[in-house]
Amino acid sequence: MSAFTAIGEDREIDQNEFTPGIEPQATWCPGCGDFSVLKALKQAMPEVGRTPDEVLLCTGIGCSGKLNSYFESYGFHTIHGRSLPVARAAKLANPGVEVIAAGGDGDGYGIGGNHFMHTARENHDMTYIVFNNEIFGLTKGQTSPTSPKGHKSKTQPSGSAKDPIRPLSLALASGASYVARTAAVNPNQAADILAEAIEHDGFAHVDFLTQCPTWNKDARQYVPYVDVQQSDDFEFDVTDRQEAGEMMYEVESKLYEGEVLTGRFYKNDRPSYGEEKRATGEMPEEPLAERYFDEDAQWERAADELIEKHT
Amino acid sequence: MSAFTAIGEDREIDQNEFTPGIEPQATWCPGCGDFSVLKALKQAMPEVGRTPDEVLLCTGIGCSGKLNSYFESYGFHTIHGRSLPVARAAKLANPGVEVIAAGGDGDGYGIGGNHFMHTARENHDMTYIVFNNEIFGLTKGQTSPTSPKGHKSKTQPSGSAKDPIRPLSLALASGASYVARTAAVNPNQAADILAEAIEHDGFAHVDFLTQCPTWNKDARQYVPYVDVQQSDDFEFDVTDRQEAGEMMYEVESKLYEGEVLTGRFYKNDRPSYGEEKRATGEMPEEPLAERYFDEDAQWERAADELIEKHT
Amino acid sequence: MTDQELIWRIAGGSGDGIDSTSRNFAKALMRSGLDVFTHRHYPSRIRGGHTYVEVRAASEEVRSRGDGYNVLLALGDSFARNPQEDAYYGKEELKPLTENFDDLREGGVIIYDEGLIDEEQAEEVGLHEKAEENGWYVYPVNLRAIAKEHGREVMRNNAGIGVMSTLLDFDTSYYEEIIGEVFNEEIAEANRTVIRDGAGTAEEFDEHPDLQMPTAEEHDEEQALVSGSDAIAYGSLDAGCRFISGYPMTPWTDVFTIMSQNLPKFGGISEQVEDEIAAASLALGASHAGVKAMSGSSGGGFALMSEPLGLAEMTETPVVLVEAMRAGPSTGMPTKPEQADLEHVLYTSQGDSTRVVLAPGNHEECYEQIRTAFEIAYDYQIPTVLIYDQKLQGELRNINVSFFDREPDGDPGSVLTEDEIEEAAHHNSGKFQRFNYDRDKEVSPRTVPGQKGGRYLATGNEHNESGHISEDPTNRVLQMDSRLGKFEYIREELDEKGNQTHYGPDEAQYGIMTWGSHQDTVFEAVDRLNEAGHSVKALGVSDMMPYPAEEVTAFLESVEECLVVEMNATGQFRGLTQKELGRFGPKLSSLLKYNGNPFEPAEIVEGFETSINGEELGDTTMKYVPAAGD
Amino acid sequence: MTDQELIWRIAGGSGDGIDSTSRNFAKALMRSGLDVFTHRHYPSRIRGGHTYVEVRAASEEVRSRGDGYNVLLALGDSFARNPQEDAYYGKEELKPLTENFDDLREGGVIIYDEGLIDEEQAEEVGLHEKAEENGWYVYPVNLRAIAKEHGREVMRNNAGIGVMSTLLDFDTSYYEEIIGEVFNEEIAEANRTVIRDGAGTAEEFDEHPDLQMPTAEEHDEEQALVSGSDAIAYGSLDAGCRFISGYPMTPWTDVFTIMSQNLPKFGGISEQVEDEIAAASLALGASHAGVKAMSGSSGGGFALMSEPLGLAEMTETPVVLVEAMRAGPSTGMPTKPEQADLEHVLYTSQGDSTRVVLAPGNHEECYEQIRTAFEIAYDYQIPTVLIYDQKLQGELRNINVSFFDREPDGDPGSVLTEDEIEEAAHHNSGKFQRFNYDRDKEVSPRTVPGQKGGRYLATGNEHNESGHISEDPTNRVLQMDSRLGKFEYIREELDEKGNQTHYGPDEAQYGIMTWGSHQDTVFEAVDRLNEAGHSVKALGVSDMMPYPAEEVTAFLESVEECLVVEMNATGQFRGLTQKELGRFGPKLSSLLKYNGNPFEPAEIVEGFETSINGEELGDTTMKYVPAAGD
Ligand SMILES: Cc1ncc(C[n+]2csc(CCOP(=O)(O)OP(=O)(O)O)c2C)c(N)n1
Ligand SMILES: Cc1ncc(C[n+]2csc(CCOP(=O)(O)OP(=O)(O)O)c2C)c(N)n1
Ligand code: SF4
Ligand code: SF4
Ligand SMILES: [Mg+2]
Ligand SMILES: [Mg+2]
Repeated sequence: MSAFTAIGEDREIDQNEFTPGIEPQATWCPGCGDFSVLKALKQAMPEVGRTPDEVLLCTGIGCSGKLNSYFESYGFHTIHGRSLPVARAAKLANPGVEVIAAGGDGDGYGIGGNHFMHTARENHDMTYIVFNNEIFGLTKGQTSPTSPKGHKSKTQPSGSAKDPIRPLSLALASGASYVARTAAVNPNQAADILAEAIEHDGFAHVDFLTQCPTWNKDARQYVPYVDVQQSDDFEFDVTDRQEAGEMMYEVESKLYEGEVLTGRFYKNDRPSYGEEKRATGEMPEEPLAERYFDEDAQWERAADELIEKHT
Repeated sequence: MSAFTAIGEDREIDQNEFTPGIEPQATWCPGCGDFSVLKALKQAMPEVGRTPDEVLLCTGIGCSGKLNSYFESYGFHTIHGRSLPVARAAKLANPGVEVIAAGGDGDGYGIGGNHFMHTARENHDMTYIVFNNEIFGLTKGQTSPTSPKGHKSKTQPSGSAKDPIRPLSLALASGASYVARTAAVNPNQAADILAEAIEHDGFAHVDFLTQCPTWNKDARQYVPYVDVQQSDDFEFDVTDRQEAGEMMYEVESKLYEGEVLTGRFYKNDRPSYGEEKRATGEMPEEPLAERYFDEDAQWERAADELIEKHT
Repeated sequence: MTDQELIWRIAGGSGDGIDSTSRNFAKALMRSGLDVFTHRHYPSRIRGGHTYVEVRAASEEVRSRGDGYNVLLALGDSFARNPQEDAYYGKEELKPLTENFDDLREGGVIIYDEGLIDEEQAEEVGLHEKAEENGWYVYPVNLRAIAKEHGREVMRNNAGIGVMSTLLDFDTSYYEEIIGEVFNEEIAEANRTVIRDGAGTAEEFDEHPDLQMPTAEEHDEEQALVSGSDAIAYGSLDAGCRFISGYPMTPWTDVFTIMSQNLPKFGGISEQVEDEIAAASLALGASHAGVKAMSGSSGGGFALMSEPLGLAEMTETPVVLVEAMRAGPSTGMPTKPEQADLEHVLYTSQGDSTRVVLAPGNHEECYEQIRTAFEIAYDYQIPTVLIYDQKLQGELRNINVSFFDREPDGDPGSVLTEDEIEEAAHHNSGKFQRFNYDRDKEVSPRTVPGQKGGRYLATGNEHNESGHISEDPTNRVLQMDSRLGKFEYIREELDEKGNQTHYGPDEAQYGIMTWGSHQDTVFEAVDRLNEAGHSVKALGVSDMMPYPAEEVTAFLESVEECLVVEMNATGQFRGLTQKELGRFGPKLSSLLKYNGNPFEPAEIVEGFETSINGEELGDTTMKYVPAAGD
Repeated sequence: MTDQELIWRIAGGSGDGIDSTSRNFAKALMRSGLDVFTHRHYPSRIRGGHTYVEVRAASEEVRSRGDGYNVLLALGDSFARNPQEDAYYGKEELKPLTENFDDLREGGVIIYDEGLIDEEQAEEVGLHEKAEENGWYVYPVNLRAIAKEHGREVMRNNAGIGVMSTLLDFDTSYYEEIIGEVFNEEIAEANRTVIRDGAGTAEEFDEHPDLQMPTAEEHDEEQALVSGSDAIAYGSLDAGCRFISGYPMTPWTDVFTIMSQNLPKFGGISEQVEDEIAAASLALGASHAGVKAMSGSSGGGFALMSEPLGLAEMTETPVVLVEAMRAGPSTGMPTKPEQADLEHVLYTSQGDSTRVVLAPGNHEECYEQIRTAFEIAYDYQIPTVLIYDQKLQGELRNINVSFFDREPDGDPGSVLTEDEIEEAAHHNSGKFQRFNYDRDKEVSPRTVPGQKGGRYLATGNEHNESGHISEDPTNRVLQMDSRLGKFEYIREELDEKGNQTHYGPDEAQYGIMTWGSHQDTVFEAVDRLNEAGHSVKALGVSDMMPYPAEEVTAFLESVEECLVVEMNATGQFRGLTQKELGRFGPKLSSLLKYNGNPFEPAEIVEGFETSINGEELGDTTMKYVPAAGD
């Protein structure tokens, strides 16, 4: 029997189970978009049939990183920009665990950009939610990699001279196999997208637009938003890389013109990293973590296997 | 008068000036593609009209990083993956200097990936040459981010389970304004492309295929290669982002099928970071470095400008 | 007016305007002729949570946080209620009251906003009981209502100021003057009305507290109210620094922000970049190109600078980094002070450390030592780190304006001009010899890109005289000895600067040593101890590397025992002292605090008395670590 | 056969097969019954450049590099000529001869490849003159021609072995046996022919050297030839480590490679990732999920691990990191040994350090201490770093095979099972109390994701018992004291392991202390010193943190003076000792070396004699730093 009976447990799940008794009320600022991510995520959990004890939520540092405090599950609130490498190893160690990583736009696209690129290319089977408020929230409102050009802040008093990064295009070019954008103002779409992302067998990237009324006061609240899947104005095939790429480019550009386009942009079924790695024989079939709890486990001895080469 | 008379000096330039007297012969392995980068770069210099004293070459660590030892100019052989941030600040400090950064595929796309992405988006006016040998050369042959899937090495004994990254696509998605690929086997194209890249006013990324006969023995030597600009089989507009993107995707995929496609893929005239930053008023019009050599410079006093706020 | 000191706390939620109100208040007191010193306490949270700022004011010099406080303006946390967001949480809004009970002195004054803090709730938490026990004067006023009546809710802070003016006989004219400077006339007027209304309301109270405002006499000269961060930023600008690269991180962000806002005006460049590895690397690139450059960070951000810092050491690239400490390890307590990054800053990065580390003890030293940092870095071509902490960063303090009246320094240090390059040593291939064996004060002058005839190679590998990579053992030793040999000359230079601060009677029986931001708190404690009949002197050490061995030796030799006061759990500075001057180990004991709150002077007094009496500390917020037995 | 020791050097370019030939040679000697020890010297370059490997062999125990050497097989650098690439460079190919003149003992033997090293050129560099002066025996042979005749050019190494077999009376049967094991029959046969032809050629020489092979007696039990890296990797596997994440960096790459090649066979996972920040972070992620995990790096790569290391401290996540030192700072000399990362490893990362650091002194200790590192890390939930260097990493040495005959350890440490979780403390909301105040040996057992009822929050922020973020001062102190309090129990545990190694007469007048890879070289020097009439004992210290204060105190108290031998420029271990045990400062002096070459025993003898005589060191490759005067 597994040492991890929470994994795959089949029972009714109530989204309230994901509200921690210790900090039931989040302390984000009034009107913060982060509340919506929390809500959507809680809402998605019963849909994907996972209980708090089988979910590992890894976050970075930022207002976004506080998600861990308000979402009941196993959690690892790591350091700024490093949620992905921590998360993906946990998945390799115990593929039965549902691994979700989350962080801010500074956390994920700024300091953590390299891990984003490499985790996407490796296509680890996990979900990555980026709270994109186009600002550094927790450090009090500096320009972030997604802040629009010309954006004024304390550290860019005359306005940013930098074009913002294109998170969706980067995810695609890097190799993410599921790419979507949703917005705090769009709670049902958000919950659906998160559920899809979690169920996707590969690296699912969700760029979640979360308004920051405190530091991005004059920024749009991401309304009105358009769901590209619902709108007749957009026609493209989410499984076609080229069409997806063009759509993403448009979506990214339009955001800075005030048009909020959301939805699923790309979905592809290439094997996840775990599958690839098992196929090469470089990863055990049984979850590695199980072995440490198996009293009958046979541990290989270096002396038996290797010393002969040296004699 | 400028304190930097080497800058913009107008005189005959001989490419041999770029051969250092101290290490005139490079010690790369016989047959190494790195020799070609060195040759092409030396060849490009008279074309762009720059002398050794007005060029700053910043490299990372790797076989590629040794370029500094064999190319005579100002040089900063930095640390693994960090040539770009060092280089771009030097350019901001003294825009008259011709700044070139160079490194390996591990250096630039692995550990340095985040700087690559952000330097490209900021569109600093500089050239970035990546010696792409699809391997970690200096550390003795481990899988690199561009090694093909299935590539066996000491650290991936059963073959890499990772899809290689797409350096050209990433450059484009990140915002590079000049993107090209050339190969060591193609010395004239290489010199031309490097000259173009250097003359380009923005971030120019050149992915330079450099065979590593020592660790990538069975890898192709990048022959036969095709120059997409010379071949009738390819038709696309290098100034059209979408067409460029599709071309890059094909080029990247084909490489792993044994077809070596090279040439210019993208060129765009958006303003360089220096121009943008000067336009916002956050960068002085005169090269900042000049001021330190100007005996008549007026240095602002904190007491005069700022203390009033505190009284 | 009295000769009492005022220690005033304003408490509310983050975002309730605590910061600006306290700053204006402190400035007003300063203008009135008092000396002021502030202390901030806040959570790592943008809105809500319990925050306070303390303003200490007296007619004589005030140079530290005091002991406890005597006036509380408790606003209540206005962000504690947020029903739309499911964020209506318990008694949070009471915290600005309840969390401040402990430190209020006997006879102290509480003014609280009835508009947010329910009287009944206040009763429930035992306010009146405690007030009776401690002889507190308690004044509930509906500040919120007053504010709303004349303007917006945020003006309730000023309603509180009004109440105070009546109760403590505080003349609001300077305060109103400042209100006029920071707001447009309409808002200023509304605020003034709020103040007056508050004052009027207070007149209805029968009982007034004993405490009154301290008597102010005009300062001899004009004063400026500055924080440690201001002092560091202004010192950097005056040092000729015109390039900064950084990434935000509390508490370093302040220096970065002040520099970013002013550099464009000063003809310089500020870059906010992708991460701290890049930030430090950019500073190196700019410096390599001839510009005086700095970067910095806190905790984890500085940890990411470890590798570029080593590159600066090996390439002898001048650079100034500042490290603003906060409570660690890891993310720790981001808004709380601590002095636990000393060893990290001294030793991070592989290989033998070749850096200078300075730790200023107060605001003036922040300004002076960052200037010294630039001088040393650029003259000696060595990375120089200024280490300070969240406490010093945010404390406001009045300083003579004339203090800042200094010449800026545009000298790029040991760099050659093109004319000098022509005369200088070159390899016969034409390469400039950047790293000569034969050096004056172990410094080999450098050139910068674009200079004719100056080309050379800077590399993080060991290298020969021309900068080319070399693994020759003899060359290795010569280059290492040059890099490390600089310390001897730097030590001399620092001795001339006199960065260490001595305090108290020359001939004292006992010593107290400290470093960094607690210096002036220790000095205040020394005064009290001597007044109480002890014989104590103190030494505030700023030079961490190279260590001022002679000066400290003389100090330690002159005392019987020495208590080392620092804000960390392992006694890092005491450890450094033992490493450098081991034989004094048996004389040294430690007084440590690492609960996130800085020492108060009385705690140091208590710690000292405990140490000489060989007693146990009653207070569990501190730790006493005696000298190792022989 | 004789009782002399053989110290044999094979020299050529990188890529000339120096490594494999020397390994085969050492193994052959081992099988013949000799004890062997190797030392490698090579440049940071893939092909060409001057490289050598030394094999020291004797009939009694050999545990260190020797003094100089007595047989040179100089192959010449076959990569020094490369005309197509413009890479034809001067006298480079002579270096394997010329660079080795200095250390060859009197009466030594030189065999060189005439096929690459021109006799006339050899004459020009004064070979024969020097040979006459030093009584060397010189044998030019066209090894290249022999090799080409029977096979490929690379076989010239074996032609050299053949020549040696005749000249030194070396029985090639074991060597040929090994050739048969590593090559297919065809190639093996060609190599054997080459050996024989070499042997035949040598018979034409009239004069044979005095030197002969040492006499071999069969070992008592079967021997294995292992490097420090082998020992670390095998120890890790036996410790139950089944996850490694890394990024290549010399010299750490070796451990990473051995693990990567074997982990799949052992049912584990190896991940080569984008950088070292990721590498360390992955190890934390895997450990958090219940797996015994490790990572590691060298110099700059370890510097990048600084921040994740602090995260492990704060979250009490077990992890083992190895740090393989090379000469710094920065990129330094990547293939040269040094012991200058000690302070970096002890202190890097913000906040008070909470890590265990062990420094094994030889191969057996590598195996044992990496196992200890895993035990401590997983039992005490603390990051544990094993620090070693380029020297120990690459040295081959014979060890009894039975030494490795140990039980593997699959125990995940202080982790609860689901049954135990049910019994354990939970917050009333159902959250598991991961960070209890009340602990046994200051350890609060953990759970892992997927376990029912075990959910908790791990955070790098200061946190309360359930793991939630807390800035409460009381909680802060309790949590800090728990994390730091572990050291007391770990110290006890380490004392039981007895990681420190004592050597020499108990009652000695003088002491020598060292740490890490020079331990056995120091011990050899101690033997010689005592033989020469001095009274000296030695202590090799492995526990860097927590420091073995009592044991070192006892040692230092028992001697009059103590010389601390280490391979860095600032005496870092001596500094640590003074920090911990300051009062012994006046007894401690340092013998330092930092030119890229490890100490030879004779140098330590010289250094010791200099130190007690108060003389100057003649040899400028070392530095003597006397005790600080009182
Ligand atoms: C290495 C490091 N650098 C900097 C910081 C300071 N820091 C904390 S959060 C943050 C950025 C927050 O922005 P974002 O990631 O967009 O998150 P948000 O607060 O907007 O949700 C920064 C710079 C840190 N904790 N660690
Ligand atoms: C921080 C850090 N990590 C690792 C290394 C070791 N290292 C040196 S070069 C290199 C990779 C070389 O590969 P690449 O960048 O492709 O350059 P190449 O040698 O192939 O030209 C590595 C991992 C290092 N010097 N610094
Ligand atoms: S600062 Fe912005 S992102 Fe952070 S909690 Fe407040 S509104 Fe949300
Ligand atoms: S190892 Fe490869 S990349 Fe490096 S010098 Fe040799 S051939 Fe070139
Ligand atoms: Mg953000
Ligand atoms: Mg490469």
